[in-house]
Amino acid sequence: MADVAEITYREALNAAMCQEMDRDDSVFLLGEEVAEYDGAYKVSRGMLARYGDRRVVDSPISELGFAGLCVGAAMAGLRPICEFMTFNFSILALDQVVNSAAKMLYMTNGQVSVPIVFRGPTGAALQLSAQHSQACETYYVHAPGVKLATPATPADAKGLLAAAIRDDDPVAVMEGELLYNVRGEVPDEEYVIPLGVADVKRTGDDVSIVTHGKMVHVALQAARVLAREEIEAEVLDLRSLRPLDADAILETVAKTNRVVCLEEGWPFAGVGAQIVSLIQDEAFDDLDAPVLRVTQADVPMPYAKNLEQLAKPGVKAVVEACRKVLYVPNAAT
Amino acid sequence: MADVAEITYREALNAAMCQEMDRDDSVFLLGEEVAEYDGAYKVSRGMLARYGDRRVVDSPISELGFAGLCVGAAMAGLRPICEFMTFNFSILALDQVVNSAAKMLYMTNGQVSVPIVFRGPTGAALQLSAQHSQACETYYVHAPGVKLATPATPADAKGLLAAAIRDDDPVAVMEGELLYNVRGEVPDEEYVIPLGVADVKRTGDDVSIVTHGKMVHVALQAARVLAREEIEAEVLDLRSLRPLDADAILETVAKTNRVVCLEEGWPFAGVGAQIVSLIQDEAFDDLDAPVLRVTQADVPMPYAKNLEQLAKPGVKAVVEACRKVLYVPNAAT
Amino acid sequence: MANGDGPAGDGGEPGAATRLHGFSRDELHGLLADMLLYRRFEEKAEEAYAIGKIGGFCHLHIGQEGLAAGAIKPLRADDLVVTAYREHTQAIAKGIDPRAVMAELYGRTGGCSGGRGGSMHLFDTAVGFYGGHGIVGAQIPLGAGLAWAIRYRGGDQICVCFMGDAAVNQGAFLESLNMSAVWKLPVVYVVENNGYGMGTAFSRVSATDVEARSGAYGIPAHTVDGQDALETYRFFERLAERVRRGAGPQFVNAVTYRFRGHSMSDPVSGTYRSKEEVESHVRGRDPIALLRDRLMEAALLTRKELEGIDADARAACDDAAAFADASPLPAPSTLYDHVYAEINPNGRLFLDGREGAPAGGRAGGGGRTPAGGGAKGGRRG
Amino acid sequence: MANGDGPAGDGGEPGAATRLHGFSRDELHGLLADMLLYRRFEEKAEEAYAIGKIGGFCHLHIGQEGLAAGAIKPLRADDLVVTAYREHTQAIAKGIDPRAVMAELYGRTGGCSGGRGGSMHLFDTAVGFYGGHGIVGAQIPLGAGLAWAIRYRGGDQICVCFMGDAAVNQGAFLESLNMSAVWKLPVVYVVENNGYGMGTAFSRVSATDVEARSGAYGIPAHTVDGQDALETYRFFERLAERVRRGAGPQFVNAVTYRFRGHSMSDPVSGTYRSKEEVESHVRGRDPIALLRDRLMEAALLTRKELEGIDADARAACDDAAAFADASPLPAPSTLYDHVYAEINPNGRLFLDGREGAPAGGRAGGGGRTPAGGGAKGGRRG
Ligand SMILES: Cc1ncc(C[n+]2csc(CCOP(=O)(O)OP(=O)(O)O)c2C)c(N)n1
Ligand SMILES: Cc1ncc(C[n+]2csc(CCOP(=O)(O)OP(=O)(O)O)c2C)c(N)n1
Ligand SMILES: [Mg+2]
Ligand SMILES: [Mg+2]
Repeated sequence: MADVAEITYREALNAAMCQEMDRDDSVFLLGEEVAEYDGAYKVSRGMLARYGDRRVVDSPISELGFAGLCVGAAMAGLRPICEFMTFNFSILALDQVVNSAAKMLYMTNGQVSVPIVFRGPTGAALQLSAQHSQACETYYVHAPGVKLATPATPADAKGLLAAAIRDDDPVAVMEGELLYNVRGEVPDEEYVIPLGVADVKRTGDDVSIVTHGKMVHVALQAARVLAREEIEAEVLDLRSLRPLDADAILETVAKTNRVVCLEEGWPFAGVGAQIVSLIQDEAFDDLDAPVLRVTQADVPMPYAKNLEQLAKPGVKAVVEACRKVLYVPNAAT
Repeated sequence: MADVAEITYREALNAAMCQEMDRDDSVFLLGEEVAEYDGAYKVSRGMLARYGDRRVVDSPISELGFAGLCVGAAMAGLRPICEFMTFNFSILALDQVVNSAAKMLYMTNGQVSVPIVFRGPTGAALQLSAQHSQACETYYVHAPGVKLATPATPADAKGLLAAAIRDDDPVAVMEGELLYNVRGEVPDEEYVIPLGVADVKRTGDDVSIVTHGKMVHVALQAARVLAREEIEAEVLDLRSLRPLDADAILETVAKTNRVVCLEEGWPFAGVGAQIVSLIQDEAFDDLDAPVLRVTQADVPMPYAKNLEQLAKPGVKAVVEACRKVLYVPNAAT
Repeated sequence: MANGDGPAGDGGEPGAATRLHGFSRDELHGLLADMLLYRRFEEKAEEAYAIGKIGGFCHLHIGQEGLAAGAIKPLRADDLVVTAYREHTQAIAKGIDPRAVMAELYGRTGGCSGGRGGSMHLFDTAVGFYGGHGIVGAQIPLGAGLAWAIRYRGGDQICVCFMGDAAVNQGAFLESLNMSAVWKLPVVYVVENNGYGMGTAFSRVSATDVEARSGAYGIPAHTVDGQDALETYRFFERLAERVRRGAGPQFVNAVTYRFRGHSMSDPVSGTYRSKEEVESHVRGRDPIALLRDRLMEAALLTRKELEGIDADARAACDDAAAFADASPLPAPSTLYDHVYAEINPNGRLFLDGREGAPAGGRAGGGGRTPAGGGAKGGRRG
Repeated sequence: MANGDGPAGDGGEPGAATRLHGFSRDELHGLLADMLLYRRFEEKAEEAYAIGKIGGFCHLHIGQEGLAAGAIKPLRADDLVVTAYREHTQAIAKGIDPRAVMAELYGRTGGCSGGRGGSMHLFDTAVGFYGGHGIVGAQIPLGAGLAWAIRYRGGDQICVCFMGDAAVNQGAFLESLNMSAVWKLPVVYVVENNGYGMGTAFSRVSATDVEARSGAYGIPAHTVDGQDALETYRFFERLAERVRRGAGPQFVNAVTYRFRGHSMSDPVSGTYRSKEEVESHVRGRDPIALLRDRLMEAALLTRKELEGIDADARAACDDAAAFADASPLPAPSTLYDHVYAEINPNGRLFLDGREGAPAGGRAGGGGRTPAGGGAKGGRRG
């Protein structure tokens, strides 16, 4: 059996980058504070010392420019890992993601691939307010040509990031500031998890919670609450949103016939909207109740602690949604 | 009765801007080529001559900068009309749309409103290839705080753009290069159509086509084809996507029980996904068949004429989708 | 010293010996009092952060107060200021009550942004303070836009737009400076050049010095010692008048130093700057100590007066903290307020379908019951 | 004159009288032939556009050919070029077969981008031509990235990154030039300064001249007369060598003029530039006529030779058009090809659920039946 160690999500990401940088000189890491400062969230700790400043590079605060530079380097065959300090700031760089990276292979008829990884935390941490708390998945899945992985656990972080680095297409890897300290067992050895394969993080027969990223943990907590009421929830972690493991979604729908879609971001044109669209299109008759979605409140993230709490999708909301699709009455509020 | 004249969609937009500039000095137009050149698509024809270079202003090619400048001016109480030559280029400016315009009122606790209009064509024209053919609705509806109107006819163009200019929130008005020459009757007088009110562009009992913008015309053509088979399609033009006239959607679903969602853009986290999500959530039992979506093929827009044709959502696809939700067999292909 | 005081030195005091740099004794005491207030405010915020009263990011201005006082106090009350996220003291300098600033850091309704903005998003349009922006560089075009609005209306105010040194590497800088120059906007761009963007020394990621950047757009560049509050004040006083009279955009490289870490989680010194470097600035380049010493040397300030001023500053900050602590949290029912100007128009504005979300005009209803963490509302029928 | 010829003048011809600017007679004829080919090619494209063989936007380079020849021909075959959307002649100059360029404009499989890119997106990595980009300014960071890759691998190639004058007002310009200077990348930024961005004169939206822009990043600025192909050639020859040897990034303001409208739908002259202005350039500053006249004056070209060269150019363009016309349209079954490198991985890549869309590995199947304009696939069961 493979050796495993309990490490943090942060360390797992670091391990994935080192694993890939060890085997392939064309991989390098570039972003704000990634080198001398060891990363704003210390994800790249020790990498400057290990790989030198040719391969671990501090960039100026020029998101559009350094993302574009990395795309250009990828066009020439390198494999940049472009770190956004958070994906909030990557909105400045979205043109290079959508118009250059995503469309390049197609408009060059397959000549120019862009094997780049965009990575960093997405979504809310704690009280960072409107401009620093946005979940950015929608901007990255909408355009065909980009892939998107959203690891929830340390093992997935290592395996999916490694896969993303090896992938010949642009892949965004969205992490979570609140995940970096999560601990879990991770194989020591070379470890790669293929994109496009969802993972049942908890099995259950009564209701399916389809989710990804940070929200997997909220779903698991909700499942534990529900278990006390003898409701067994299945938690399906999509792990990657493009490619999307549609079969796994359809399987869990066929199994439980009741679905709650949970995501960190806003509802309008969110990831959950697409999942609902997929399910109603391909498993309409399997549903015993309409799919319910749990999302961030449709408001910019407020700073005040209580409002932020209210705005975020939480365990209580997921539990209630699960009861609702099961037609189990919720206590009056 | 009000006087009407048959004018083009382009002229109607022009009329709306002039109508509002005449009544409110705080309204000005700024963008690339809007002044001396009369607009890249001649939408602002004659406006420089009429209002002078204080109010009709050519900007450098600096999308992020001039959008931000307009947002700043709006924060100070002016009402800028910020023209993007096309919304493709506005991806460069998205940070100012999402992080400044959309979130400003909220994070200032209602102190600073941003009464700005972002306008220009969205989506594909003819053979403009991947970087010039993107439908950008998803990027503008996802974040709460922005509104989005998508006029399909000259009358709607005048009324909705006027409403957008008067609105105290940021409003994107997405037009279509292929719509500019469309002719239709438009009231001469002051004319404003409230945002958030959908319009039944054709009534029918058998199937509902829910759509917006340029695709309204595709839907109407499809409805004419279907009428020959005695299938009467209702065409619901959403006209604005935020606010969204959910009641109108639910009414047409209740009436026909069969829905096709048609949009110009890509499927993943597209507008149609949200509509499906809304319908399955609130009118699940009204549906006699799953909602079908017709979208652009999930590929960057190819240049070659035949591939572009294939990638665009067309009349044939809509007709087939309508037949399908009615369980009327399509001829074998 | 209140906003809009105009140039100092018209007080009719006895003789030259009682003045410094043309400032009267009262003015000098006022300026020192302002800066001590900023310092004590930040120290109070630091304390409050440590005990969890303040959350999120909190970027202190300690060490850079000479700029808050020197660049903002000479402005008129109706001039506009816009800046980045390290803006507590700038907000106070422009006239926001320290209570309202502290309450904002606490996330309370008494905050100048109602508790919704937090440390990075302080606003008070009544005093011309337009935030508080968290995306590095985003305030630069906003500042150009505020100046645009002034010019559009034919006003004679000016806009002062602050940024950190690292922000000059954002593309928005180029675009905004170019437009400002083309349209001769009444805007002063001020770089608070503390030498670092987080843990990155400016010179490591920048090809040239800060002052080299504005020439590309023909905008005059000035360098000022931001630790010298008196010089800085006089400099901005003159510059503001010139811009007010139509001199067009200006660019100021204000040299300063940050005495604390980038934000609360960042150590004061570390891999990116040595303890010695920081200490030498704290010892020799503290704008408050420099002013204090100068006044004392010139016999314009007694130790007793200093203690009195400092005691007032501390008291004001204690008061601000007490106010903040007593100020209520925003009501849960306000969650959806101010996303849009009008909350129940036609159609649905909010697509989460929570029971608490306003439902839109035609839908009728949409009560304001708190969302309670939000599952989608039930189905009809 | 083929790519990679290196400096001219080693041909061993008899005496000085047979050379111009150090170029041999053959080399001069070669250069003239290149430029005439570009001109005839663009004229052919114009014709083809008029009869609907070419669609979409089509931006002609007529008038600016001195730059395609002068800036690209001195490069090595393994040097890299990246540019904007007015790039037909640059693509040919770098070595793409005119047939493949024309077929691309026609949207055919024989095109250098398989007909998927069109006029604005010409690519051929085999000759180091990296597009063809439609978002103004987007190629600037891409160029920095190509140069980054060269440096990363320790190669001695250089990257030439073209842009229009209007592109210097994009923020990407600042960001890219700054990074290039910080990291000393082997890149030459060339502004094809034709004085206009569409209908807007550069000076109306720009605070300073083009050559003032790179100093902010310490990048040396050079101005060259792009209508003088020989001077331009020699200039780039020297500059390329310097960059190859480690001189770091360079910035070239190449003064030129566009003889046609911005794109096919734009009149040659109009509100933004007068007929007289255009005519004076066409008459006095045509890079091809200037070279031709110079050669004739120096008795290095006879009228007969000229006719021969021109006839060859026309023949090549006729051939290119014939090739393009005969080249097939892309097969409908290829619609989903090249969106991703691997088209049937785990999971679904494509979410339109069309019958024609590949379905993903685990789903099994997903035949390539053409989509036929796309309704969603039927439900299961
Ligand atoms: C666009 C963007 N990128 C990155 C960040 C993260 N960040 C916040 S402050 C900062 C450093 C800014 O330094 P500087 O502009 O010099 O201001 P200072 O903090 O020194 O006042 C960074 C990188 C951000 N907020 N926005
Ligand atoms: C970001 C962006 N904004 C606007 C446009 C529309 N546009 C295409 S070309 C052009 C003018 C560019 O002028 P210049 O850079 O001088 O190049 P030239 O056309 O003169 O070669 C404009 C505004 C675009 N393609 N991309
Ligand atoms: Mg700094
Ligand atoms: Mg030009």
